Amino acid sequence: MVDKQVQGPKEAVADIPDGASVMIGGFGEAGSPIELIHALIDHGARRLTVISNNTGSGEVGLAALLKAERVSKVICSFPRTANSTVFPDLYRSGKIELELVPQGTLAERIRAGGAGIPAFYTPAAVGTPLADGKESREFDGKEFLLERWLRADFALIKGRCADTFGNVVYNKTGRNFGPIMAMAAKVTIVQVNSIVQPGGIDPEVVVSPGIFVDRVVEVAEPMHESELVAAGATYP
Amino acid sequence: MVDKQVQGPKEAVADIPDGASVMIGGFGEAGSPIELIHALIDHGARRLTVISNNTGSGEVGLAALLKAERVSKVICSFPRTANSTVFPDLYRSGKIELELVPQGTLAERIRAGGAGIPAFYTPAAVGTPLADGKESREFDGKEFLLERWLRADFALIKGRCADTFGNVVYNKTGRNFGPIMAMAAKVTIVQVNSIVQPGGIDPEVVVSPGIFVDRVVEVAEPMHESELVAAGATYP
Amino acid sequence: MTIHREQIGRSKDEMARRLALDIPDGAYVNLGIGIPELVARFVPEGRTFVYHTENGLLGMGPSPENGAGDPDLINAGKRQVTALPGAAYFHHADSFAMIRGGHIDLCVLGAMQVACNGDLANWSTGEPDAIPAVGGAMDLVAGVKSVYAITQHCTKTGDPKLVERCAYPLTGRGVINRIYTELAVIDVTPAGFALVELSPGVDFEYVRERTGAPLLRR
Amino acid sequence: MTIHREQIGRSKDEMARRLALDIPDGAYVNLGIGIPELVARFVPEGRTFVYHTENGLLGMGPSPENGAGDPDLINAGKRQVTALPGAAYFHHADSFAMIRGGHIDLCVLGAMQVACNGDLANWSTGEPDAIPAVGGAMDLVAGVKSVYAITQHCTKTGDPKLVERCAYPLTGRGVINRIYTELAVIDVTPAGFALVELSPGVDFEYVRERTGAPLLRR
Repeated sequence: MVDKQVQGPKEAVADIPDGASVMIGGFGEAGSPIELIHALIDHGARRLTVISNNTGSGEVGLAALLKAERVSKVICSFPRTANSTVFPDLYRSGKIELELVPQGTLAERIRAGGAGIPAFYTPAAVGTPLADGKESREFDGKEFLLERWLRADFALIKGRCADTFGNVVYNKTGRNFGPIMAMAAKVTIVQVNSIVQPGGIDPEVVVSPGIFVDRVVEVAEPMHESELVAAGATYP
Repeated sequence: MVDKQVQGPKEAVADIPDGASVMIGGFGEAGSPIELIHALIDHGARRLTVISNNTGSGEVGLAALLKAERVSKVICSFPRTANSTVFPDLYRSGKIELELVPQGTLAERIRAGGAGIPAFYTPAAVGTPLADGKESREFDGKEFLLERWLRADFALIKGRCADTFGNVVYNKTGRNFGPIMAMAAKVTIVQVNSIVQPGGIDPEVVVSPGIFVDRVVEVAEPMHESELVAAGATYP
Repeated sequence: MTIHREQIGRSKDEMARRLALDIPDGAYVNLGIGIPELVARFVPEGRTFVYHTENGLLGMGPSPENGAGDPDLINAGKRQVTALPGAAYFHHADSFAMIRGGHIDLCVLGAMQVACNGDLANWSTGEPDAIPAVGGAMDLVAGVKSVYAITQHCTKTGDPKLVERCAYPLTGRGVINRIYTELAVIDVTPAGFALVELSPGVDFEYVRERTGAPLLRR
Repeated sequence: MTIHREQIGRSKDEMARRLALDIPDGAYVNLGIGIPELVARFVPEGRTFVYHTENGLLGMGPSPENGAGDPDLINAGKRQVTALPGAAYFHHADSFAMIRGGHIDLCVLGAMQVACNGDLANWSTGEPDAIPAVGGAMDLVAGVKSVYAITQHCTKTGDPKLVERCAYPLTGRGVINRIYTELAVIDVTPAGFALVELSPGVDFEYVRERTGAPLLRR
């Protein structure tokens, strides 16, 4: 009996301990698992390392998690938004550590973590300050940087539909980091608009095969970050 | 105007020169682009380097290409079949060079070629004869081998359906090496059962985005290698 | 908000239109955030460009009609867009495989500084209290076949953006092929900046004076 | 063709059935070609195993009814199979990401030799005129969480397959966790081979004599 469905966001994140590393899907609000993030705020785990492309906007979702001072380090490519001062304030006051990674290198490091590739070479960032302290090497007359895999204890992801085996499909550009984070985390938790029985998703169109997914939770009508921000919402 | 459709297999392979490196999709007969391979035999290019998981069965398709002595080197993981003596005979008589690569390393080297990753580390083959001459390195207390990307001049692939922009979907386990070879070749040629207009494939289910595909050719009713072999067929 | 200042040379729209003329039919194109986004408005007649956005879409179309957007369908600038017939969605590692693997034909980026050896600085002023944010720019310049910069010729304070050597932290070394400003189109060549074309009504000396490195007239 | 010889211990089917008892409910399992394939016939009641085949399918089912097969739906042994409800197809790089990335719980492989330090040889006799062919075995042993060997205890000529040190070229170093033969179930421990269980009607001395390295009785 394989059944990965859990009751709700609260149950889904209940065992995330203090100090855990957590990958959080999404690019801006697209694919951001806002209900799982809010459940993580309620849950209360602290000293988290968050791996995510951005740092959230307004004071909901990822920005709210930062605002609640649950995160000691962020690994991301773009921690600036027009709509949030949460990260900048924490960063300038020394309350949060930042590891800035070019977006493609971030994606490839996560994918490498999931694929069991401990290190790889990339041309991105050669000759820039982000190459400082990194090993470089020439192949075929061109310079590349050595980059290590990224893995995490948990991944929080948003999809469109899952079956109870954990097979997931996504919605449009909400896919972004979801499939690779699912591969790279020890425990992958996916919120979806609907959960179906095995057979309910065509095996040809599955994007994240169930082997990469540990828990699925139904959030039939997820909130939209941009609407919450426009309304001036805060969480909790 | 983007229209990647070409008239037939003959036109699709007409510019493959002597000495070209050619990735050929398929795992056994599943996904093997047999009509493209036969067109390549008719075309006559010689001294090819073929990158493919196997070496064909019987005396049709890939085995027929080898039998016609068009291939000087094969890079593959499993050049043995119950149903063919073509490769063994060529190999024992010194008429063909073999680079044997573990299947996962072969897949990852091809994917790396397509993804612009010149080299990566893998745990596969550590401590085996296939590690001879390879650089190794420890990460987190475990030993890994350095492997280089694989790229090719051409890829010959079989899919189920394509649109004229080159977006491709596959059939079941016929998918295998197709999507990664499409990424790793300068010119990717895909035979499909049917070609549709842009919009005819849901953007959520595209497996090989058109950017990886240069030519699509319709072969409405492709032959099945196992049936040809059972019937004792040979090509040409 | 309107800023009144003397308009010399091309407007931003005209710069974008001029750049679009240099894109061949069928090209796969990635547009950076800001002025580069304007290029999408000016597809020359008879050509099709396929727009890639690094957050996972090939075949990006214009902004949706009011109210028809989907918060899960956005571009790299996090604005809502549409998907054209023949589009495809994919995940971030596949998207940057397209970029790093050399599959994108052209990338158009904004610039803070471009050096005469093709170095680009466009992500950070390097000031100590700035929040560093790089996004996908370093991957784009490292992987895309041709990289064009589109930018005002000088900063708001009148300093040249085309320089001998970038003072700001680099995005990439020797990566820019061509620069489009309101004053001119300029190539980066092994010999340095080389004029391709002056904007209507602009003379060479005017451009040369505002360029921080020698400008060759071919 | 029938080979008549005295049957001591378990048949191949019984070996496969015994192995299946050790697989936990919900496990993701990859079965090698040959005897390992038999394991799929013996899923203990109340458990579900999800079978992975490295050529791109998770959720592999049994062989199709006569005539209902698809030449594009095969397993790693290139035999036609089916896909069960909840299955997924994927490409080869993703498939070996599952293997190398440690996502597969268990892999069952045949063996030519297993050494008491867990070394496995199962791909080549190393003879000069042999056609070398490795397939996915080296990736599987390097990446899968647990690797079980299922094999006859001795070769056809009576030589032990469980040895002090492999004479054949290795597939992987220190990779085998447990061995199932017709005579016994044996663990590979830091101290060497350790008996887990004798097959019905087989005594310890009989196994020990046919094992090429010390066998601990726990």
